[in-house]
Amino acid sequence: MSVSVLNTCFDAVSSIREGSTVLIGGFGEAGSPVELIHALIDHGVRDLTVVNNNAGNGEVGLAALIKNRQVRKMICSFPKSSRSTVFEQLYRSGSIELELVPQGTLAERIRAGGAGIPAFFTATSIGTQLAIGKESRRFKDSRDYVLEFGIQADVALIKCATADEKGNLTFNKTARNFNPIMCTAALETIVQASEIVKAGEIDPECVITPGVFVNKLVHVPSPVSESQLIEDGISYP
Amino acid sequence: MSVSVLNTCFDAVSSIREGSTVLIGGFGEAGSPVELIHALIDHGVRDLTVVNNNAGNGEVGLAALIKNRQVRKMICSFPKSSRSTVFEQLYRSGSIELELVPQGTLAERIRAGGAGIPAFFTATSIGTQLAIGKESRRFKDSRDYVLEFGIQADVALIKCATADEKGNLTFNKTARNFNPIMCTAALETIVQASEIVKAGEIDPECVITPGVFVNKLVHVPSPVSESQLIEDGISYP
Amino acid sequence: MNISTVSRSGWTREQIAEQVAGDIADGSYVNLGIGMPEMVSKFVPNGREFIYHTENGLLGMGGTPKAGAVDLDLINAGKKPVTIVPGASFFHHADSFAMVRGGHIDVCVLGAMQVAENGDLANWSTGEPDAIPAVGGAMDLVAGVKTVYVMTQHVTKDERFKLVEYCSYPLTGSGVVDRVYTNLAVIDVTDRGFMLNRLAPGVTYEEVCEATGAKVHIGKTEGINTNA
Amino acid sequence: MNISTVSRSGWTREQIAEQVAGDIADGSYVNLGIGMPEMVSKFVPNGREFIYHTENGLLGMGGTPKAGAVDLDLINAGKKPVTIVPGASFFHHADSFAMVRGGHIDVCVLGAMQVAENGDLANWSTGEPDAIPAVGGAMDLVAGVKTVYVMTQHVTKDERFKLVEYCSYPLTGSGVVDRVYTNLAVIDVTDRGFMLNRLAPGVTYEEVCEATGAKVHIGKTEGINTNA
Repeated sequence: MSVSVLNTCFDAVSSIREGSTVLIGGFGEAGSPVELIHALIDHGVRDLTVVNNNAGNGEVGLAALIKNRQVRKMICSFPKSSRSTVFEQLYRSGSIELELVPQGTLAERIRAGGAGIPAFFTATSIGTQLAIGKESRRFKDSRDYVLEFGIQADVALIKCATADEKGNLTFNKTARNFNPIMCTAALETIVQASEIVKAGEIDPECVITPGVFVNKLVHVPSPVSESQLIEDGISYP
Repeated sequence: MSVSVLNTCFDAVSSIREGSTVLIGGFGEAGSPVELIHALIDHGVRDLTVVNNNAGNGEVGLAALIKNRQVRKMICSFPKSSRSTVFEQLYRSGSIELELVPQGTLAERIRAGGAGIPAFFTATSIGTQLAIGKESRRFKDSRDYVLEFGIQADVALIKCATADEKGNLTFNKTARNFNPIMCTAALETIVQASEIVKAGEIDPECVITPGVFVNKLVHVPSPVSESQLIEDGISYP
Repeated sequence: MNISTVSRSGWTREQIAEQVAGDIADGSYVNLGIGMPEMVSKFVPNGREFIYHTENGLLGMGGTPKAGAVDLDLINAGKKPVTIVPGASFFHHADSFAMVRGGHIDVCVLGAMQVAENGDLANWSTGEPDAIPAVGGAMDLVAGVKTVYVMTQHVTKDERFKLVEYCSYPLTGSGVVDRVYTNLAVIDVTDRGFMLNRLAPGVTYEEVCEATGAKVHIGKTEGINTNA
Repeated sequence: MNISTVSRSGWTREQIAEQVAGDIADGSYVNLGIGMPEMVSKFVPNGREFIYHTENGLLGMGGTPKAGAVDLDLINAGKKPVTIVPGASFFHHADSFAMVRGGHIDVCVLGAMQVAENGDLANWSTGEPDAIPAVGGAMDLVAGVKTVYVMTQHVTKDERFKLVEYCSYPLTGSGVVDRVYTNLAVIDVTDRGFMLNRLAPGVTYEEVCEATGAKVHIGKTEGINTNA
């Protein structure tokens, strides 16, 4: 169904329910939908499973969501940060679960979830702790591969550079990262766009995320920078 | 290794060996690398396995390659054409093999081959003739899925609109089709480009195929149209 | 009416297309099969907009180009020239079928050789030994698209059943069809089997039963003869 | 020289980086791990060009931006600001790791905690019970990149072996390392185990053996003491 444009981030995230699995775009702060995450903190819903490459910085954005005890479980590849101890403390006290996934496997699992692929084989992690308990198989190239499962989520929170009224998206440089694949793998994809333009203003050859993957758009014209908030000593809320 | 720019299509395809598996881009005539295929006919190498969505039109391009008896086996989704009987006649006489693959499974198998995924599960073809003899499994959504294998080829023949000196490619409209994924799934990717520009002249946000997937480039400034050749009554060679 | 007149009764092809279009919600992402299903785009109700997907890498497909404006690089899955609408996007084949397989396309409309009462669809091969097998994207569409509509004449030209208990032709998908639109009626595929949804003007339930190779149930809609 | 002086012997970190860079062919697609491997880009031999891949979606990565030209949306896998070179391209994470997993990146250079003589690599976790596990893209890189180089001091700061018979730390990958560059030597990982490729100036084969927790073979290059 076609995209709807909402007035506020709070309106956009208010449909998110307790216990949801939430994909959150970004790699570190690049491409992180900080305003949507803060709206999710205002919304207050708990018991979330969050998928992100990392586990947040400082006490803003994803780290603030974790600090606010809304996250039951993180699925990520690198939950350490030089700028945050929020996840670390909760993890050490057994207050948050962690599913550690190699970064490329995480990306492919999300892509598979969006593409209707329930499972696939990959050589990544074979022979390591992260393959323990997983099905593996030797293929005709005589290499061993482990079976990994697609990730499908209830919601995706996405930050993009430009959206058009049809939900087509473009991203800025390496802020693209996990955002386009996460758009595909959620039942509801919520996007904060720095700019919203009319249909047809994005070159059809240069659309990164076609509108079919987007459900809600919010215009956030001057998104905050996580590192600037941290430097300013801000914690959310 | 970085891309090399060759003077002629013949030079570009001359490394292709007997018995190779060759991915040929295009969907019908859109995006079909006709000049490279004709060079492959001039080259004359036989016993090829060719992967393409179709099996050629008229007696030019892929149909001419088949007519020239260079193709032992076609892997495709739709080998029928209103404008060609070349494949049909050879198939009926048992002179060419066919592996019929649903179009989306074909695309995903090529993408998997390029992405280091040896095999994946898909619901497509479950319950049909095309799933007979294939491993299947029920996943937690209670649906059945069939195991399909990645396709890796020796060579890909690709047509693009614009290439830069680093091998970055863009395509024209629906002539994109199978070309970008085929670039990823071959040991050697050979590209005919209507235009070759300097590095940096393609917007890095709009590159469709990054140069890492391209080995050889040939400038073919005014590529022929298959349908025009057919209308003109031309058959190759 | 007996079965020999069935193929000339009820809705015209255009009217069938109109029935289909009327059942598709505003803003839907729609994939129209080659042939008769393409007519659906001519009957989009006022105030609604469908966004058309074509498997060969385009979302936001428009109509046929004017003479002289044909671009051989801008075609649909039937390899016919098309145009784009504002907000269109191009993508490669794997991304295109990720949309299909991943359940992102709302509705597809396909033709059929046979539809069985359990939703099995046969529309790609007669299974004859000398036929050239060619499946295209049909198996991907029926496996992946959320709602699968079939649009067909109720019986074959030589007056054989197309709506049957079991398909005799090779399947395109198993249990995949949601609703069948024919010249005689609109028929839902339910857990109970075929269920009459509505009748074409001048066609009776009994006539539909006679022209159908399986039982046609009437459920909550019993007695409804929506010759609207 | 005994093991306590080994960590101060031979090549400097920069000189190790120079050895690595000298072994990478012109035109290679290269992924440099965070930390010491990043220095490799400072020592590209004249006349050669490497094209740098960073896992977070960029091919054609350039150096550090000038002060004032930092773009927080243009970073590398270590989340540090970078630039692009002409011919760069951006792509999403799944496409980026398709490049890695699919064997399209020629060389990656990684740090190590331990390398075993069978090519096992441990570089992501000490396995201590209270450690926060964090793997990033290391397992994908060693599984997918054609040639895996390790760059490391020959022994740990507290003078324990890093080149060993078996890794005691959790593995990043099994049998994945092709060559190890240390301050003392360049050592190939072969079917026979560690094989001396070349020695740092002033370092002897015996000293390398003493500082290595597994046998270091000398093959065809026996007697070679390439203190060049």
